[in-house]
Amino acid sequence: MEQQNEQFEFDFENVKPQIVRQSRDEFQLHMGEFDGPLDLLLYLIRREEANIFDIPIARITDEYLKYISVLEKFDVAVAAEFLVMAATLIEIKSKMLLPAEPGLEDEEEIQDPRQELVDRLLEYQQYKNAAEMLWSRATVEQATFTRGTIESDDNNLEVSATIFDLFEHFQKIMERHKEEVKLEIEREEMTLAEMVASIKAKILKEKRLSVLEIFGQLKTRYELVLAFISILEIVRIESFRLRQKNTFEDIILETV
Amino acid sequence: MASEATAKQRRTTGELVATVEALIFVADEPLTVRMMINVLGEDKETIESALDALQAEYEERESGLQVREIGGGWQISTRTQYHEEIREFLKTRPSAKLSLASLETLSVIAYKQPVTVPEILEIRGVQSASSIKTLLDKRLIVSKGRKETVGRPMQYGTSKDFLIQFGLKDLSELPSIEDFEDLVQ
Amino acid sequence: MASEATAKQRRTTGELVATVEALIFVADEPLTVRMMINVLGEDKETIESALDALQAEYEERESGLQVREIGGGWQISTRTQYHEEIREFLKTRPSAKLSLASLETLSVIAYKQPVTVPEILEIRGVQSASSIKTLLDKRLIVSKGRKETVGRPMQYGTSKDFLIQFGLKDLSELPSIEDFEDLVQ
Repeated sequence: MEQQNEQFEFDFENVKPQIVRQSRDEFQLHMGEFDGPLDLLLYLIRREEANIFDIPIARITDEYLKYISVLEKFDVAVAAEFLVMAATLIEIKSKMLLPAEPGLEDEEEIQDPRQELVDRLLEYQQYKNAAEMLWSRATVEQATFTRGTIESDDNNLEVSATIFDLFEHFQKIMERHKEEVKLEIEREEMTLAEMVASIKAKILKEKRLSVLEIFGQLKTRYELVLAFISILEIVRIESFRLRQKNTFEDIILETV
Repeated sequence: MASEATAKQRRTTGELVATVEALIFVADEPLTVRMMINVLGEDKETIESALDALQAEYEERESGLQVREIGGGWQISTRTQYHEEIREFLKTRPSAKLSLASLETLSVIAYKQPVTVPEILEIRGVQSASSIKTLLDKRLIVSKGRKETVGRPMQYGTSKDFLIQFGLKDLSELPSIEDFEDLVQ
Repeated sequence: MASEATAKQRRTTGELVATVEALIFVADEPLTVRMMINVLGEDKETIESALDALQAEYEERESGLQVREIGGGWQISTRTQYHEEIREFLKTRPSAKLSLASLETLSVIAYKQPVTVPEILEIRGVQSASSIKTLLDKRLIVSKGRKETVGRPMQYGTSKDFLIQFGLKDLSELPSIEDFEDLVQ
């Protein structure tokens, strides 16, 4: 797997951890390709070239905690799973430091405190490898194609779709539609020059124009602002003037 | 161009015949020689002799399928002598899935009915003529008279078969946004 | 029954092979042996030997197509070696791949099914909710009812689409999980 190759080049000291929001309640930690604490442990064991059946627990625990501290350095809330694993590692480490209980030795073999962790790692490793197998199978499958549509495909009167398929699609269309409408408005936005030209064209035809009427025909705030500037511009450089008979009355734009 | 990309790796005659076969197989419509030339970067004569070889191969082994030229292109189809069994099978096969386009068109019609083709176009943002034809063929929609507006376009709505197939008592049973949210929970 | 209607006209072996080929071709999903038995009124052994003969025929003539068993049925599809030309023609790219997390979750579900979310968490060591949603959306997994245990958690298993997308005849074709026991190193 391509991604897995990258994992071996993972730069432990310099990588920036990322917390990715997966859903409302789920945040996922991505550091390189580590999807979880087991993944990280496997990486550390491999990197240390350690034997999984005889994990140098002190060294691996130190490395693991160093990793967690990198996360904290970046002020990232470390996912609970990683903290649980840290606690487990520390517990195993301390158990291994204790001398074996006398008396137990003869009766039964002492259980290696690492055993449970090793079992979990081995099991996880199996599924990880199985995932790789699925990936390569999917890659092969993506290179095969089935036939194109033929006439008989369409004359089956029965269809398999539920009412919720229908509803889901309708919603998607409506969302898509909303975006398109926004885009259209943007496309139709006028430039100042266009607005000036349009008002001038009107006034040359009609001789006098009600400013209220001009504003009344416009829809967006942007257009209103544009029209306002345009009118000022027209009065400034062309031979037009604005006239208002009484306060609060309509303003008329007319030729001089 | 595609031709240059793929032409450099020279094919044996057998490989070319096989590639032509695969292309005709995946195409939705009869595949033109022109298209094969473009994709494969081989010349017309080479393609045509590959087609002849392919067609002969299907004849010789008395396949249930045939390679034939139709409507200016090449197509693989079943041989007429097996049509009885095929019809028998088509009757019993599980229901066909609606294409995404048809499903979308149907959802617009269901929720916006009565609705005209230009209105569907506006909502979906794409032409829906072939979907409408499919839906009419499957009797999921019916025409609901003409709209009294410019051009008097035909209006469509869902049919009784639509209700039956989607398990609805009547149109008021179409789910609303609230129903959908409940389901997702 | 269909069987009686068509069984009376006895077919030669060649005709049966051809009929089976035509049926597989028109079916829009992998065609089950069960369905062929129903439509053709032949017995299981006869159908199966016809399928073997058909498959061998495609092998021998080095067709661009192959006849294969997938997802519990039989299908005709293109051979992988022609995928470049086909992609060029269909203008498709390989579709988006599943993330590593989703693939891991899928492999746990495939091997442990039916399996609950807490069980997946235990094996993977991380929450898998978003992967499960992705896999459900892609219809690679389906829910398999609730487990009769504390909290009655939902159980998941793989779907028929899973078999098809990963090119498996059935679940027994999955290599055994012990085969993946390679040691870290």
